[in-house]
Amino acid sequence: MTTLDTRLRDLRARRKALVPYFVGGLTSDWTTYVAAAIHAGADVVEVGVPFSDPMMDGPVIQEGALRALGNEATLESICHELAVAAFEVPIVVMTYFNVLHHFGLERSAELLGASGVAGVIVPDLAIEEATPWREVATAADVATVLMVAPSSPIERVRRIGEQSQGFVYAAARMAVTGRASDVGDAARVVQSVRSVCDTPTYVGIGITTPEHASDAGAFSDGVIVGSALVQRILDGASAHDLEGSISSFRLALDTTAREA
Amino acid sequence: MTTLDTRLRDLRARRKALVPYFVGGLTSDWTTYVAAAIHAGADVVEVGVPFSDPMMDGPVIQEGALRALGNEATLESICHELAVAAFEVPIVVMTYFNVLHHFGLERSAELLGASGVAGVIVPDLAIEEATPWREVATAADVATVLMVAPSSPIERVRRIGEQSQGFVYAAARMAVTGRASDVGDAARVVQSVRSVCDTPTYVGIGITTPEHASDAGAFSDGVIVGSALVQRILDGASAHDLEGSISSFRLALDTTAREA
Amino acid sequence: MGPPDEGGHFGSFGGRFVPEALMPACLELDVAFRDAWGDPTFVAQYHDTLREFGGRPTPVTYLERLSQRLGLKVYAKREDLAHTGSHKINNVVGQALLTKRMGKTRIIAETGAGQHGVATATAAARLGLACTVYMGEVDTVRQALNVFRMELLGATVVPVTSGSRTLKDAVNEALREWVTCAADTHYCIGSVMGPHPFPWMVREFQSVIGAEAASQLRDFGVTTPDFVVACVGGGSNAAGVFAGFADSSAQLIGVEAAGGSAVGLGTPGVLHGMRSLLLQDDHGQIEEAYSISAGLDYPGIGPEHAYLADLGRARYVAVGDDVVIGALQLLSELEGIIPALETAHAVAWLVNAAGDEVPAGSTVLLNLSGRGDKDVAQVRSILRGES
Amino acid sequence: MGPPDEGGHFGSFGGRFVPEALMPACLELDVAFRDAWGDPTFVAQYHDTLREFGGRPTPVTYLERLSQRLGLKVYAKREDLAHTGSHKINNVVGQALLTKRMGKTRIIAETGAGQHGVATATAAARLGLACTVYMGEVDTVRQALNVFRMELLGATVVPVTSGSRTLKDAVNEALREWVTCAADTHYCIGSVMGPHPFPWMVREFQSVIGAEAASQLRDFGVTTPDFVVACVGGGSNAAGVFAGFADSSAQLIGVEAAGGSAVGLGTPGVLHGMRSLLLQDDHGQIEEAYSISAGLDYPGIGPEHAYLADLGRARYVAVGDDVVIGALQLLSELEGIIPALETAHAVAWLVNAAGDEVPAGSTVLLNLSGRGDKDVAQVRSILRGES
Ligand SMILES: Cc1ncc(COP(=O)(O)O)c(C=O)c1O
Ligand SMILES: Cc1ncc(COP(=O)(O)O)c(C=O)c1O
Repeated sequence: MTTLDTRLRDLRARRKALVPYFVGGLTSDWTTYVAAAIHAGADVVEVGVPFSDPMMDGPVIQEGALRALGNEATLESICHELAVAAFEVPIVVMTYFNVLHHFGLERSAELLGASGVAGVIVPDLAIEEATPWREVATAADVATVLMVAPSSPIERVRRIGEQSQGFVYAAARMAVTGRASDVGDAARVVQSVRSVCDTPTYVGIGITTPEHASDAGAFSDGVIVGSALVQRILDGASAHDLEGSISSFRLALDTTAREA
Repeated sequence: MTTLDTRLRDLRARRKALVPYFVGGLTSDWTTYVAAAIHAGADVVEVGVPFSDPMMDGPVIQEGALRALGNEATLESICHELAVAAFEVPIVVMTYFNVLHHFGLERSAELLGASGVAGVIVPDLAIEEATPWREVATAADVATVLMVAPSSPIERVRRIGEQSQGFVYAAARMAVTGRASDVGDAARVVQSVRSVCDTPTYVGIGITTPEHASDAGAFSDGVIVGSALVQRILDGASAHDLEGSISSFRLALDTTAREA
Repeated sequence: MGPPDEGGHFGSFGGRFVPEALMPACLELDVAFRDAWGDPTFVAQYHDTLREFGGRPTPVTYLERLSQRLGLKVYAKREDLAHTGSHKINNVVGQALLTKRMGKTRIIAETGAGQHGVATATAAARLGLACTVYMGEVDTVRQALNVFRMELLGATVVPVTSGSRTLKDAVNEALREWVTCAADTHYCIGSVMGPHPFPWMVREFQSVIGAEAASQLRDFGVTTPDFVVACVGGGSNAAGVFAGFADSSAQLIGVEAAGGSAVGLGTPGVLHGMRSLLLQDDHGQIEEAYSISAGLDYPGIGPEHAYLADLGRARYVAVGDDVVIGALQLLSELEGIIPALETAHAVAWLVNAAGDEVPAGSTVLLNLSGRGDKDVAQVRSILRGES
Repeated sequence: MGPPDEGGHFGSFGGRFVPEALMPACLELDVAFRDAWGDPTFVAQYHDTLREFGGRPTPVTYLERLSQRLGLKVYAKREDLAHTGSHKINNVVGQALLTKRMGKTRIIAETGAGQHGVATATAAARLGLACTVYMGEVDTVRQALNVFRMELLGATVVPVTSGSRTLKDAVNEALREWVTCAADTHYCIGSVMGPHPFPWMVREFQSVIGAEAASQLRDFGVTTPDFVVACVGGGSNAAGVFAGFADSSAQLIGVEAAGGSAVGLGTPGVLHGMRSLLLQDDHGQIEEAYSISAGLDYPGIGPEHAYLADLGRARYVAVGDDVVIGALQLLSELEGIIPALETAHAVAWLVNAAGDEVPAGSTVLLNLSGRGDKDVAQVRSILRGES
């Protein structure tokens, strides 16, 4: 059990988790967006460490990563800023495997752990290849969050459920990150995760509006909101502007929970 | 024996033959060039009937043919003008076989004969294919002049010599019509013709200057001068200008004959 | 399809209408070709070169989706897969080997769009012969990339500025040049045309198409196709494929471009050393052909075709530019083969005739004479309305 | 060259680094390929299609004049004669047949210069599959004619505007698209790269090159060549030809472009679903490759090559843009074969190594991966100093 496992089980007892996603290094003041999100009620924050070839991301987050790379954001610089900020909610880093592989698995795990990062999501690291990383990450108390897809057959869901730490990332649809018009197959995916394990299960991929959050909140333990927020930042929204948006997601989730 | 045979044997007894070549229809007053040539001492005049694809002609006579075609010169129009002009020296028409073929062999022969044309040169009609034409032409008293080339082996020279009417056209070189710097292989070609027959033998292809004429006149019965004259007409020379040139060819030939 | 008579006549067509200066070269070639073609060593060398270098045998492909669409059984002989992209290589390999056998060291050729020029330059490079290609000036501009290809292959390309500056003038110029150099130079003509023995010799070198196809069709269980269809410019690919089926009951169809239809619109005449059917005006002046496909832009047709048309042994039809692009698209989409524009004429005729002149269920051998890569830029501009 | 382990590893390279959403598709493909490749009916269908449609076997040509020039015995495996002009057809025919066997109706692919895209569109047309090709926006402009070719073949070409808008981004985009449609769509990757089973499967489909070449060389009396030389982009033509000689004493040489030399300049990393050698910066960001030839413009290399390099079983060398054009000209002039710019890299290395690393008298098999028609316009501008 990593620290993230404990914290998110505690959280589940209290409320639906709201997990906004930000691209680390997208702007020079990107951590102020994280702070604002937390202020507006985020329970966990997902921070993307940019990679040149983000194959699980749609145009919005691709653009964010490109800008962050232009600002010379790196694993080290982002970890450093996270360490300095020392946010009170758990931070989960999202990045592609090559970034960790290149820096060195053990060295990455230690850096993340030492920077106070609670977990990672590595979308191109399927369970078959994950073991070496999980071992060093667990040793550094960094949870490895795994994803279940609508295409995952039940045996795979079981193995993913067994291995995922902190939470299970339930992909709402067969798609890369981006904005969408509904919550897709999320209910079915969450249900299959629930049938094999007891880990908190958050819905992501295409959660765009507070309505989506309240829909997904009805059958899951939380939602991850990425492109919808990143798009606003790309369009020039300030941390203060974002705070408003995130509050409405918070409100929607909390209302759902009360109604359930 | 055609009339041309008789006339050219007579001529041989008197002097070396000078045969200027003109493109029929090249200008609207092209027959005045013929008249001027005769005035300057031409013994025979070769008149080209233009064909779109003159494969035995170099750039100068090609250009002449193109202009004549632009002026809508045809076999009929040229024959008509020749008939009207009724030149005193023998006229030999030079054209490609398709012109005769298209008009009809018998019809062509009759037209030529009726227009007072004494002979034809058809450069793309080799002995192998010449018989049908020769028959109808001979019937119309139109001589068929054949060509011997430097590449002709002696057996072919013999057959050509036997069949050629009026004169034998001895090609001075392996080339199409055009200007040249010497009389090439003419001596050898004429010698081989002489070795097989007694027909008058004129040298053509590349005879460009009075010197060439006098060189060739030394071992042959006459010369044909084409591109050198046509080029001058293309350049704008008048019939009067041409008369001067032709006189100098005449002079050169006569001087040679006296010296021999 | 037998040999012509001794003078190179197929019925009243063919023959040898060249200046005396070229007669010895034509006669020498006739003797040399007869001798070589009767010599198993030469024949083996020809077949080996085509196999090892030229990519023969080319396959016969059953065109399943086109067949379904047309209600026919269509087989394609894939000359598009031969080296340099068309059947042209068969002929030039034969002539280049013969050139060496005759002890000549140089080869000249005419070319229109450049296909035959590229093929000739290719064979010359392979065999170490010098090569000069005559090409109408207009075509050197339209087909600048093919000029460059020939140059890459070590050939010299001479722009022809006479006459209409296109293919027929390039033939004239090559013949004029040949007059000056026949002693050490062979004129490698590009189709079943010109003076004897060219039409016959080129047909013989191309007959490998028909011979292969006949035996390959038998592997598909087809003894005799009902139709054999080929496009006709000069007529070499058609002659080559017809040769395999001359003695069969197959209907032979030659598809000309409407603007270059020597059989449909031509009359007998003499050009480029042969008597054949030609497009000509009232005075026997040769007219220019016009076709969307440069390779069919020839105002004549090989003399043997004129003869086959006379006999009724083959039928010649014409197809307008307007339907050619559609046929090219159809074959591309249904079969994954982008044909040359020339070839697309044969496809277009078949598409139109299917279920009508070509009854439903007929078995058809289509000679896929060449690939369309050379034409893609042109087709694109046409479809975009740029030309 | 044996199969990888069950997880698709060649030593420490290979594997399957893809989103969970794609894992089921990769696993399904693995099962389907193993099953098909063990099924004589499928194998026969694959070989029949390549024979009947794709132009196989391609010949081996003895390059006599080049051999003389270099003091070697050089044989060329003529993939330039395969349908669509390169070895790419071998792979796409295999994958397209497998697509149908899996009951899928659509195929997607990435392409750089367009060769693999054209080949994929071709196989899709032939087999009646829908086809979408992802191509970097920059490349769609540079290679507009290939875009049009794909469209003629009925494919949809999607310009990729992400990242550097070139090949590696096209792969990313194809993978992203595949996430959304794997249920009915197969991703037909263009080289021995990507997640398992692609590198293995593509090598198997390309190994027809080496198998044919080994037997054809024996017809020339060559049991084992001293060297087998191939250019390497992703490495599929090299893998295919090497496969025929893995168990022999032949030295295997892969020639990379100097600006895309993943073995020479790369370090281990994970991209496009595989662990291999990659060009990357200090932070693990992938760098763009640069080469005169679009087909070698890939910052990685197939994982099996990384493994063969590790083992020392094959040697990888790099050749700069500067010598490539000269090599293309040399082969064109001496042998009448204009090679693709990719292929010209292998020629360039051989020309340079002859008499040195490749001792005089050595027997060499050169894999002539493709024809240069696609490159002629580019070579022309380079030689004219226009670019
Ligand atoms: C592909 C193709 N088909 C046909 C032709 C027409 O020539 P022929 O009628 O001699 O086969 C050409 C001529 O360039 C060609 O390139
Ligand atoms: C002719 C040719 N050779 C080689 C390559 C490189 O690919 P690979 O290394 O997979 O053979 C390409 C790729 O487009 C190609 O077109």
